[in-house]
Amino acid sequence: MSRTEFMQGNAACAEGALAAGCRFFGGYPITPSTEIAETMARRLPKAGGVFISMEDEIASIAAVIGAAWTGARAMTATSGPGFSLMMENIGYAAMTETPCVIVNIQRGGPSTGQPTRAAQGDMLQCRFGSHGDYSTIAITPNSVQEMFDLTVKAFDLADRFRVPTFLMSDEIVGHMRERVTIPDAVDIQRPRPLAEGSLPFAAGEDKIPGFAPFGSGRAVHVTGLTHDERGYPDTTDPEAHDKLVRRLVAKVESARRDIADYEIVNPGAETVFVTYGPPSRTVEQVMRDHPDDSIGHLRLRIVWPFPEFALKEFPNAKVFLMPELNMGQVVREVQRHVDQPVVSIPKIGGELHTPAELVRVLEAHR
Amino acid sequence: MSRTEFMQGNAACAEGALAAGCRFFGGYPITPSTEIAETMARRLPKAGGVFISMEDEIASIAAVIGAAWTGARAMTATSGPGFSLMMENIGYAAMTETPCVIVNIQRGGPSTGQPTRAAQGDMLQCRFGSHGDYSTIAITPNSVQEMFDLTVKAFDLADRFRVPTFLMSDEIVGHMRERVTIPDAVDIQRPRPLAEGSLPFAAGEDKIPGFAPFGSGRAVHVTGLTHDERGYPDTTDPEAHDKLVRRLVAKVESARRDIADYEIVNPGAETVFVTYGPPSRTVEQVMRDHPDDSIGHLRLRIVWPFPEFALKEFPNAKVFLMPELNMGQVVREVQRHVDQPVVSIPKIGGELHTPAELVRVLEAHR
Amino acid sequence: MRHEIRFSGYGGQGIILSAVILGRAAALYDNKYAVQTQVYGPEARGGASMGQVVIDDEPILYPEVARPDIYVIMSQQGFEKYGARAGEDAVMLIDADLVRSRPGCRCYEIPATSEAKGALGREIVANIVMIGALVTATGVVSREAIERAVLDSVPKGTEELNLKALKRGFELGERA
Amino acid sequence: MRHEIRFSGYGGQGIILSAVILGRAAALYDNKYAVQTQVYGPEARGGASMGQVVIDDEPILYPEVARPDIYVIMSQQGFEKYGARAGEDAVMLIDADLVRSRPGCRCYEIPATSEAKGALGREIVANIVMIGALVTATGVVSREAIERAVLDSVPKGTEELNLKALKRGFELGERA
Amino acid sequence: MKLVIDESRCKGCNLCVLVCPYGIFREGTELNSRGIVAPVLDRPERCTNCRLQALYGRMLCGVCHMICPDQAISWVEEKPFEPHRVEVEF
Amino acid sequence: MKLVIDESRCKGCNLCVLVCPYGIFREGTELNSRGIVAPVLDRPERCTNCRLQALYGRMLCGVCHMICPDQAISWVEEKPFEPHRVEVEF
Amino acid sequence: MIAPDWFRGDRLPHIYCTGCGNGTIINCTLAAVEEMGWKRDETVFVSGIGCSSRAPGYILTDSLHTTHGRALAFATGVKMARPEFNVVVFTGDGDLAAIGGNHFIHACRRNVDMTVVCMNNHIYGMTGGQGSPTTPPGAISSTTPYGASEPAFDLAELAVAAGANYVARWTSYHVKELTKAITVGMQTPGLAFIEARTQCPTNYGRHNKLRTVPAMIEHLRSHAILVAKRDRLVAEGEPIPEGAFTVGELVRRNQPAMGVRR
Amino acid sequence: MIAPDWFRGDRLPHIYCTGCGNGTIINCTLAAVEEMGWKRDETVFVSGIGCSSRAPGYILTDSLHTTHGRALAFATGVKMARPEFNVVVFTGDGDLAAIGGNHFIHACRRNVDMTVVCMNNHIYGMTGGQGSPTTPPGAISSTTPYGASEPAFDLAELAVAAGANYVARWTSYHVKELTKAITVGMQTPGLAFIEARTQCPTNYGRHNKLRTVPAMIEHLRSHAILVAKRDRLVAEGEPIPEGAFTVGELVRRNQPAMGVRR
Ligand SMILES: Cc1ncc(C[n+]2csc(CCOP(=O)(O)OP(=O)(O)O)c2C)c(N)n1
Ligand SMILES: Cc1ncc(C[n+]2csc(CCOP(=O)(O)OP(=O)(O)O)c2C)c(N)n1
Ligand code: SF4
Ligand code: SF4
Ligand code: SF4
Ligand code: SF4
Repeated sequence: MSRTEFMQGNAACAEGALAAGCRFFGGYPITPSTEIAETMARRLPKAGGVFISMEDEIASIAAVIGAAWTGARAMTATSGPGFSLMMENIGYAAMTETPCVIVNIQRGGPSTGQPTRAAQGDMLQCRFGSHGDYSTIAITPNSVQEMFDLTVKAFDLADRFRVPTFLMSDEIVGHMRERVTIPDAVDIQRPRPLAEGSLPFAAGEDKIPGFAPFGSGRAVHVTGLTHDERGYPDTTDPEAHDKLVRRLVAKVESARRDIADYEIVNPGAETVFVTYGPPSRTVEQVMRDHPDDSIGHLRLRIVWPFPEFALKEFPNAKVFLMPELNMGQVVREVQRHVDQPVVSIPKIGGELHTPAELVRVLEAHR
Repeated sequence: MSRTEFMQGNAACAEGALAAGCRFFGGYPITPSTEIAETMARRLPKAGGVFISMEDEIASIAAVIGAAWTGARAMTATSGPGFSLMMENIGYAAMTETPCVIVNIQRGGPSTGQPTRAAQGDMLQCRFGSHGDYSTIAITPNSVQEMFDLTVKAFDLADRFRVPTFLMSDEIVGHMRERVTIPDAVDIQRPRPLAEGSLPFAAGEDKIPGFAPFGSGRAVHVTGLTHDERGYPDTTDPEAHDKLVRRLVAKVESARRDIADYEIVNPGAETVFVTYGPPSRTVEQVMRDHPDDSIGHLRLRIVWPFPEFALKEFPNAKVFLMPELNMGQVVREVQRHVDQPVVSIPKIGGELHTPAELVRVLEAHR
Repeated sequence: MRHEIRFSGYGGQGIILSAVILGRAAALYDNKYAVQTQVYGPEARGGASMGQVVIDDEPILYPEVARPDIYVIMSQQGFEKYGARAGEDAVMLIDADLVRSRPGCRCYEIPATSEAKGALGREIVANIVMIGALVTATGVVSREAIERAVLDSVPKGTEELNLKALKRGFELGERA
Repeated sequence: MRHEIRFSGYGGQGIILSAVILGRAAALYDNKYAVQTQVYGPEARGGASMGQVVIDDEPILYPEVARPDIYVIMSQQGFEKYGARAGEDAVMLIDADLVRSRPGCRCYEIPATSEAKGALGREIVANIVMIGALVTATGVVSREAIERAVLDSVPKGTEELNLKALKRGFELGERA
Repeated sequence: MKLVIDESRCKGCNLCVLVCPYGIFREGTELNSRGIVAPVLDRPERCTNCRLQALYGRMLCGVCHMICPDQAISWVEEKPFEPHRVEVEF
Repeated sequence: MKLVIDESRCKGCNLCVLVCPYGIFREGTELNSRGIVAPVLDRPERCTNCRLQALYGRMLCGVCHMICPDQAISWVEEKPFEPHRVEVEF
Repeated sequence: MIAPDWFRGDRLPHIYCTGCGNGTIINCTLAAVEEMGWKRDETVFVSGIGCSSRAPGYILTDSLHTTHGRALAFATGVKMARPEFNVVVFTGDGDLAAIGGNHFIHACRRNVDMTVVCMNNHIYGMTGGQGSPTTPPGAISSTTPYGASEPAFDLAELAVAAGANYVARWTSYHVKELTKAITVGMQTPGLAFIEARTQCPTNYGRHNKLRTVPAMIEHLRSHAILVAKRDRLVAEGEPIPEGAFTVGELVRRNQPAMGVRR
Repeated sequence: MIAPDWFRGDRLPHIYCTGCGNGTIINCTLAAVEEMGWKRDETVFVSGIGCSSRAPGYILTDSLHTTHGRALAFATGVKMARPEFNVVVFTGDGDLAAIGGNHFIHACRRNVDMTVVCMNNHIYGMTGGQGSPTTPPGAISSTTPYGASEPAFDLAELAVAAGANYVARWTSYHVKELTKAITVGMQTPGLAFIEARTQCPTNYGRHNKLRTVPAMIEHLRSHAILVAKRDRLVAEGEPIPEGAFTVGELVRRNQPAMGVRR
């Protein structure tokens, strides 16, 4: 069974978290993400969970990581300025392989910028914003239904790969209301438990260690310092660092195909749009209004790790067009991977590209 | 006249700042950058400046920006974790066009990682680490002398372009001692003053507004919100945002050639190393030990804005080799701009690539 | 058929709620698709508040409102900011007592606030009167759908009052 | 000719200072090039401290020490951590009283600490004795250069003592 | 001196009505062109500042001016309300 | 019971020497294999915990154990120092 | 009368809601500035983010509207670099005591010679009314739908413990007392912290049975008791009235301070 | 005797310098834990970054060594998510009161039921001896080469003002009193803050005329005066001895607390 609601994207995100079994939310309000916290504040206590309003975003993600180590599914939600403040502890979560979900309802930046307008300006930040090398997962919903579905998925990926996982939404999707179907229950995949006799940071072939949350009797030491498989600091041995960090990166990057989630329309096309988040809807509109097999669309639901192989699914592509609500961010990744011309179609200020705008670009590029 | 010293890189950085007229340092200690603060603590009071030990890195950069708006040349220095914490206010400095210098003596990340070992793991963070779109300048010295010279240069660029400017050094260069020549005086270029009758955030052709520090009687309002040329918030008009942020990006990116600082060896080469920071010294060693015109070297002293045109100065290049002390960061930028194969030679753990390692790579790629 | 409906008025009139109710009616009870959006931020505070709904028989892809074809305007400031540039082929419902200006397009004057204050006795339901009028004047959703959506959305204990307001709106809209 | 010199001992012996003095001598007073580096971090605390210098007639490009050709070892732990794997063609100066082990390479035993404690009366100058011995035993920098570098680096008022220690080191190194 | 309410700033909070010790303001009833109901000057002649500022050469009372969150209340030089028209009714 | 100093942990700070009310420790003089000068047990027979812990069934005194920053001091079950050999000299 | 040339007239009316107390506190602060005779060119207003923090944008001096919570750190840079400037910080309870708490206690500790005026409305106003660290236990907000369960800070007490030289508390009702307190704070070398409790009708009052602006003002008036009275009650063993808070000067002292004009 | 199985034996000796007081404070804390009879599987040690913050790495329980200054925020997550855990935080003066000051006051305000032991050595030890917010005015450090000029925090007083239910201060010399205070803190619902002043011979003592470890311990011993004595001196109008600091229990109270075991 399921129920159907007319709901805001942010509320759907909160519902998705609750459905996924999230039982801890630590947050600090910021436009345009606040409704997620507000919904959690209302709903979590009744679901036997904990909502806590932390003193800032640094504390929010810290509390979330702490809660995650008790075995709880835990989440926070924020927007640009708060996301920037989380950068240090995001690196800590990556280094300590803490499964948790961080929602960023993107708004116009840099700085305080445009608090109430949409953007996709934090897409490279969520990939490279903390110091050092690491890899995580970033998901980009384009509808209220996906705010629900992909939040659920975010928790599963976070648990499975033991990485902080980002739901990179934006003011448009976060604030719009649409119909959403909420199932009575969703399947949940928790992290693989740490096997008897295994070390807490030793990994097998999949490069992902088993998880022994606090209270399991395994006396796990968790540190953001470079550590060995026991979890003990080893900060001067180049090999220890190399081994650890390469594994952390590889566990995500080598699972790219497994993690990938995208849609392909017209694989034979010569002109190919590449999108994620709400600009995908404008492209879909254009393609509905102007049906044409020579126009293709690769729509990413997961941007990081970047599924470069998906670009190869358009063997006839002559040009890639990439509308983004920023000055051209993920387009940089596309440019690395294809030999064809890649056209960035940046738009900032808070509004989606209109269908007419994209039609004009289309005409200019074929 | 000038004096010659045998000095640590970090000390040379501090000396460079003092020579450039830096009169405000706000910082928080962190290995391996601390000697910069310690030198400033000893030297600034005698130079009539202010050293202040702030409560954390967020406060450090905040105080630096505050001081910069009084017209002082101001600087802070940190390493990865502290740099991550500065991300929000770095965006603020970019948005408010505050001239200031931020030194990052890079160490092994992610997270607390390897506090005492070198890395170049924050090169993408310094480009993309704050939310939203912006552009700044990042300088990468490879010797103690350059720690002095390029710190001076950092202040000039910061003032000229009114951007936060990064000196992206690392534990190797920061902690090594070498001979350094310190001139008695260096030329200083302060920001162009705000012309009578001009608005404080209106720019001419060069896209850089004149500067009216506090106390100039111009009643300047400085805000990180999207603002108009008067500096007043205008947060909902898409055009206001588009105009402002495009200018902020363009004032740096369109001056790429002007800002660029690189060295080219053997432009006719087929195999071309691209480096910045200390790996350039290993490449130079290899080239000295194995003189060969078919091996070229592009050594960047300024990585951001990225001088993609410099790659074109190797018309015969068949392959680009890029050793970095990270998992492959700036190499992504190179890959965007050339059609030839680009080989990333990542090394993490704290040690430089040895000449022998690079020779092996060289042999494998030609 | 894609409809783009824009509501505007001042804070406290329930402008956003009106938009949500309309979207809800379409999406949950009329088997249509709907996307509701609104204006946020300090600018939306003292001044005019604004909410919009796109309604379509097909899934709504491009979700933004480009050119509303239906307006519901409940304050002079709302008119100036969000109604004055209405296209000629649009339809506008206006709370006659609160808006002095009139648009270039077809315009229905609905005395919603005075009806609410007067016959219904509670100014707060003026927006429901407007919604009722909107439904009968434009047929953008069905009466049944809007009734259910109103009932979903109003505080317990006020159902009857709101239904009465809605019905009064239906009448005003029919007559318009 | 490139020389790579490694110093090790325990904290408080002035190991790092020794490396700095040597580098300074080469770079400022011998018209050579020098790069000095050291080990940092908590691990360097209780245990063995270590500093290194590369000296060359040409500008030093690759700055790291790959395979030291000269070692100055002043503690057993220092030997174990940083001296035990010395190449056969290296030279090692050892403070005979503090290091029990002996390397596979050529080795000079310098009684620096007992000299410092005894004849010189201040244990603290043992490192300067070692530097003196190093200079005469290996000729890696000139006597004049090291003298000036020592004078630059020691606290006011201790110049004479340090020079005495250095000279004593010269003698011990010559004899070695 | 004459007290004026700048209707382009007043938002109609009625704090001036609340705090004026002389009761010179009354809540308004009419929507102005900005859609706001500004208070009206009911008995302006009682305003001590209007009357006596010129005499004392400094601001008197002025609590409405201080509390007005919208910087809408000020005094302009003008023909003063005639002192003899004041009826003091404490 | 017998007090032992674990020489693989002791760093030679001599805090035990400082705080022991019975003066059982003395500063050492010899460098051990770790390059550390550990204190020596000068008059171990005075240690009240050694003597009386078994009797009272709980830890007595123990300040050296508590203050030892390096967790180097502990007691092992062993032939106790014979009580009759103790000379109490307060 | 506050000279109109202290305002950026072209920015008025400001964005504050009808009846918001922030505008009143700006008035009191500017009246104090006039009292001090400070020059416009030597006076800098600094703030973070929040409704309250928009204040400098309406004042015609150099003004620094910074990031959320960081005003005091920015202001420290301004003041330490140019001690001859008069630095006034406007902040809110969220900006100062939630995200900005660390800068708050450190600025008080350093006792940097500046004036900090906190518009404490017990809520995050700008983001639409979530509970803040000063939301009274039991109060309803959008993140405390069942009543706030966390204890609240007494900001003035915290400033005293952290080391500020001058600490006082008043409300937006007490316009004269508040003006006076700010003036005395400005005269005292070192950090002056003035907590001004104020009404947020939009986001606090509505949900907490204070439906009108006058009701909120009345609440402030009636729950304020003078420090001296509180002390007397305590000394006499009398109970402090439910929900009362002290107003008046909490501390005025002359401990070492930083950034005092040379 | 502290049972050896509380230690990760394979990690000893720890990284602390010879004579560093941190090891002593670990002993006292574990003695208190044993006194409480807490189980290893239900006890979590949390810390930030610093020498002091390395402590959990030597204790054989689940342990969370986090980022600099954030220990209390992480610990809040642990404790709120699982109130049945016993949560103990080790921190330093830099970790707690410099970068971590905000989490400090907020944890005290929330009065989260956990035990916070601060090893206050008045310096940033790990990074080599820079001045911290508790460095006494006049003291020499690598960033205060001319003597510290900033006023210092009294951490315990700050904890009281911020709302902690239990606050005490002792030193690494007072091993029995410290153990007892930590135990009472653990027994008190709400946040227990225990400041343990301690010696950093490497980075503090050397530069401040306390050249030996015994000299530092002696300094701690001789400058500590009991709270009761201080109060008596104050009451009698007698001067407090120069450089003295109070030791003992500063507050024990029963205000509303969060995260108390259900
Ligand atoms: C880093 C960051 N986090 C969150 C926000 C969102 N935010 C803006 S203002 C505010 C709270 C303001 O509360 P307060 O300081 O009490 O001011 P008020 O609006 O009530 O006057 C918040 C949480 C932000 N702008 N930046
Ligand atoms: C964000 C960040 N800033 C700075 C540092 C560097 N750092 C590590 S420990 C430390 C200070 C530790 O002082 P304290 O907490 O007093 O502990 P101690 O070492 O004295 O025990 C600093 C500044 C860091 N690790 N992370
Ligand atoms: S106080 Fe000011 S804003 Fe309020 S009603 Fe009076 S004049 Fe208008
Ligand atoms: S207290 Fe411990 S570490 Fe110090 S000397 Fe005694 S046994 Fe050794
Ligand atoms: S939301 Fe509250 S604090 Fe903000 S302007 Fe409105 S009344 Fe004032
Ligand atoms: S540096 Fe200081 S605090 Fe750190 S281990 Fe050494 S003595 Fe202890």
